[in-house]
Amino acid sequence: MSFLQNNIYYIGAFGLIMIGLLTVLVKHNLIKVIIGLSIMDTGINLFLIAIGYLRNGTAPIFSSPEVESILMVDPVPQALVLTAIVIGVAVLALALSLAIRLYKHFGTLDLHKIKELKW
Amino acid sequence: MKSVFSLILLVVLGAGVVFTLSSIPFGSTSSDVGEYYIDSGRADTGATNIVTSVVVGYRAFDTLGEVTVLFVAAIGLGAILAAGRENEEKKKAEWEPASLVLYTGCRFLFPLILLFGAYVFIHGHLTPGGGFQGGAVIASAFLMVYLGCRKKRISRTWARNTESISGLVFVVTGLTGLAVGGHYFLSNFLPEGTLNTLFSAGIIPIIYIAIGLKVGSELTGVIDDLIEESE
Amino acid sequence: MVNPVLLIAVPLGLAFMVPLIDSASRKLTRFVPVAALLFNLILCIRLIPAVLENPIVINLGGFTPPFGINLFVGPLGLLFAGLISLAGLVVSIYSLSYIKNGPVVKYHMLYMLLLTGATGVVLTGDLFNLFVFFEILCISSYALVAYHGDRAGIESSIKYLIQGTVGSGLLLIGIGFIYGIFGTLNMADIAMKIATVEQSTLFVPMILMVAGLGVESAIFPLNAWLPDAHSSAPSSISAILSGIAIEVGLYAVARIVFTVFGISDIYLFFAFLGILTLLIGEMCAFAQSNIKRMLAYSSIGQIGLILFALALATNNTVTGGLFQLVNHTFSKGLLFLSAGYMIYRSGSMEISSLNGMGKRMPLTSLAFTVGAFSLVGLPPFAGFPGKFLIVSGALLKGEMVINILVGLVLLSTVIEGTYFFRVIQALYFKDGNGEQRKQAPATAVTAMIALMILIVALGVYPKFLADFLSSASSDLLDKMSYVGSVLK
Amino acid sequence: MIVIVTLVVALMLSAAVSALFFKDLLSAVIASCLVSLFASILFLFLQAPDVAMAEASIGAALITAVFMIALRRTKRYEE
Amino acid sequence: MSETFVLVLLSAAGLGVLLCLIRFFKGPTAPDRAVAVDTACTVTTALLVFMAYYFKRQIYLDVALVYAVLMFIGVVAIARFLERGI
Amino acid sequence: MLPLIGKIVTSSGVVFLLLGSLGVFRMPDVYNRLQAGTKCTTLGAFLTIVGVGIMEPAWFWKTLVIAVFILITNPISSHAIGRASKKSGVELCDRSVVDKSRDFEEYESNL
Repeated sequence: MSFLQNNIYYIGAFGLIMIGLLTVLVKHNLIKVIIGLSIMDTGINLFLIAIGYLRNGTAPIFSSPEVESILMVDPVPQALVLTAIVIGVAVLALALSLAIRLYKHFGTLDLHKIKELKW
Repeated sequence: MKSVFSLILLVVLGAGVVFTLSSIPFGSTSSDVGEYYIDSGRADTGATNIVTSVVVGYRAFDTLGEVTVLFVAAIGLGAILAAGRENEEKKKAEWEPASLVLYTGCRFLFPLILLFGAYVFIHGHLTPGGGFQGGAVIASAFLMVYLGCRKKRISRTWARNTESISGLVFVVTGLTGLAVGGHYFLSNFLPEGTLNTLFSAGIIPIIYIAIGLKVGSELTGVIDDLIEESE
Repeated sequence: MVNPVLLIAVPLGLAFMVPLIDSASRKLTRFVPVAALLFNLILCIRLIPAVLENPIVINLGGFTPPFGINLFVGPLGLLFAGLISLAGLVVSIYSLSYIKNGPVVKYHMLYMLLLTGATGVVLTGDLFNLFVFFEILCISSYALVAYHGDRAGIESSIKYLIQGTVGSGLLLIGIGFIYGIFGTLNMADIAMKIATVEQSTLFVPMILMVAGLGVESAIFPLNAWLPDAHSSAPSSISAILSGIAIEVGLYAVARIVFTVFGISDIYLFFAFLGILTLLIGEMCAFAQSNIKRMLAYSSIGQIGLILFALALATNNTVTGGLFQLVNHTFSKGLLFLSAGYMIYRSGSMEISSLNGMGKRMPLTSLAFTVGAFSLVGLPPFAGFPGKFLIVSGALLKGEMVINILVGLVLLSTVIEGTYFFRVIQALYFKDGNGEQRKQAPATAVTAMIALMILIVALGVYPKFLADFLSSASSDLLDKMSYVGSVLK
Repeated sequence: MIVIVTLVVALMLSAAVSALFFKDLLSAVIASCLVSLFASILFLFLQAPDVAMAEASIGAALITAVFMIALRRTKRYEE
Repeated sequence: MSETFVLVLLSAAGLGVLLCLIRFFKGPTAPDRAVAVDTACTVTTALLVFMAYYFKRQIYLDVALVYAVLMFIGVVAIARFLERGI
Repeated sequence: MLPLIGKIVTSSGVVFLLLGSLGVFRMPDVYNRLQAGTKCTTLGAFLTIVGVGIMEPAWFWKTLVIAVFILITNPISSHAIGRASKKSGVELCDRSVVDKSRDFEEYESNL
């Protein structure tokens, strides 16, 4: 139980990162690859937030007087993740627009069938 | 072959990660920087939401960069979808109109969601939420209009002008800080006001409103570009 | 004194303003990047004396580091910022006439934002801020590679995007580890605290960050995207990607490895990596028949050479490496720009189709020749002092391994000379069809002449730049003064 | 509490794995939407309401819609 | 007392989400999965309100509100895709 | 007094939520699942959320807003899914006795 208590968020975060990376490396459908990238992004965000967590802490918002005395979690990773989420959605939208163009040109989304350029 | 190779790569990466994570115990370390922000964030910036004071106060430059990232992605998406469009045959895609229930529901909910989005970013320095979340909610409201009644479209020039004006407000606020606020870019030159009231925290609400409008109009533009692609 | 933050803020503000300008006057938008980059260039020149005296540290928002973000404008950062504005200005003048079709306004905005992102990367003193500006650089280059919307462009842009996104994900994981270990994101603060933790824990974060940045800077195992992307982008963008983007990636790698981590045990590893990148790049370039792919592989090789020079970490070699970097920006830019018009005129990218170009487009061919000679390192041009400094500095170290590596560098120079000579032979000594002379447009000619003058001037008066570069190299290598000037 | 967190993490990971295996790309997209849904619950458990909000609004609704539009323009089934 | 009460209710809601998720994995058609996600989202909104109660922070209710609003839009997007509406 | 009422309301709401999820799990075809998943969970979510508002009176108005939102949006979204699954050609299960939509189509084609 204490193992879970210490590591469950890290397991979740790196599980997502690994699954995302595996999708990117193994699958050759472009939409699948983009889904993998978005899963990986989510995992990274979870990891960053888990780093900033303090046990028995509360959200760093002084909304009412009774929270003054409670421990608060680290606000920096939360600020970083807000930025990272928006960057993720930006990349994703660009990737999907490229996928649409790719399908128009090649009629397929299979990356193995697209061999206009030799590697 | 390739999958075996990638599995090996992932295992190596995982082992390294586990090794490094053992030196970062979960839930017990607290950083000096974070503690400083919690202790003096309210005094420095006047926002009760410390995350906001980090996002738009201490690390406002990151936020400027981030807004730019979204801007770049929106322009890039427009450029990619527009490139070579003129020399392609137009294909009229058929689509099913929405049912009456959905149409009425969307029309009813649209102003409510818009209002809620505005609430989220105006109260960014007091409650959770802020420019990005509010902007995303606003973009979702427009997305819902597209889902419910496709014929209704927002005017592109209007969206583009909102986008660029709100971006300019951000940069000009920063430059004003450079000019009057003790020679620091993005410094908080307005009075901080009383804590926990709507009109407090100096430039933070201004910047958050600008971010909210910018993110909202950019994401709306992205969705609009993508939907327009088939017509 | 002018504030260096204007280097980033003014182009950003102008970029945000472009839609408004566009609705007022459509013709004016093309000149916005020229104006912004001219402004940046003037600002950089004005900053030189102050920076040579003391590095300028700007605290953004008035919060002292490590609590706020700071910009660090040392000689190295200023060198890169000046290089970006100079090369960017030249290429933006070139693209006034080169880019005619497609969404032109969006091209100019993306182009300007790419250079702004690059400027941000070289000036910032905060790890996460570096990541954000890096993303601006990457995303705008993904979009610009696919600018023409042709099959090759879209495909290479997809490849680039997937690899780049995975790379920036790895970079972000590395930054997360660094924050978890040190509790700060300020580079100077991390550099100061680096001795307080065990070095073995730093290994994985460093590998992750270098791998993430290595995708953009095309270090050997991570450079599969580069030949495709650089060869299928518009030529002006290829010039910028080869001349600026990968150099900025290399700057970020160097800054993190030298200044932030500063673990000297692994420098030799980077030297090996550099030589490997160099050899693979040059050999692949030798095998190409497509001129833009050849130039792209040659960029990989040059990056390897610069990485090797930086990894030796003596004042001489780093100065030589930076000299070679400046030379590479100018000459590779010149090569791509001249190749762009030759391809435009002949309608094909094959080297054989350039036969007899020396008579049809004399000035463009001359520009190509100058760029090729300078890149190989022939004496009157800017490539010579850089390579000379690298080789002599490496030999001065007097270690057996490094001597062998230097031998490989010389071998690769020979390979490089061979394939460039093949193109020059095709340009001047083979007869082609169609003898009518038709020159490139005036703006393109202006850009190419400006670059040629710069290359020759640097080759004739290397001292002019070398002094500045040696202070830049001490900026890179002297960790303690970096920490001291940020955390006063 | 730890039981619930473990449950959510397990569901999130299984949703991610199923996104890897579905041949129907629509189902894969719904699975990735579920992943960010559970991630935003975890963000709330980790006391990050701002991030939970951003993940819910951007990760779940907008990204799903953008994926849907892209799927409409391309092909629904992976061959 | 209060703590165990909330925990029991949280576990019950968690069980509900688990049941929906099993339906999601079993399928068999895409609309089945959409239904499962829709139900799971409604249950999750209730769960988020509980969590606000558990942590005793009123501000967390905003998250539940955003969740309720945006899940609706996500599910409608999926439905419109199925009926070829976008 | 108020906390006790709140607890009772909340518990009954959670029971409805659980039953709704069970219905989604057990029912034979999409339309039945939709039925269970919408009706039960709408009531369940409404009761739970308002119940929390009763337990903490200061939160009442905000919880009411959330609950009303769910009350409005849930039927619309399930209607959309139902229509979509009909349009995308998902058949009713073989034990169903009435299909008003097919009857309507026949009626329209006979006109």
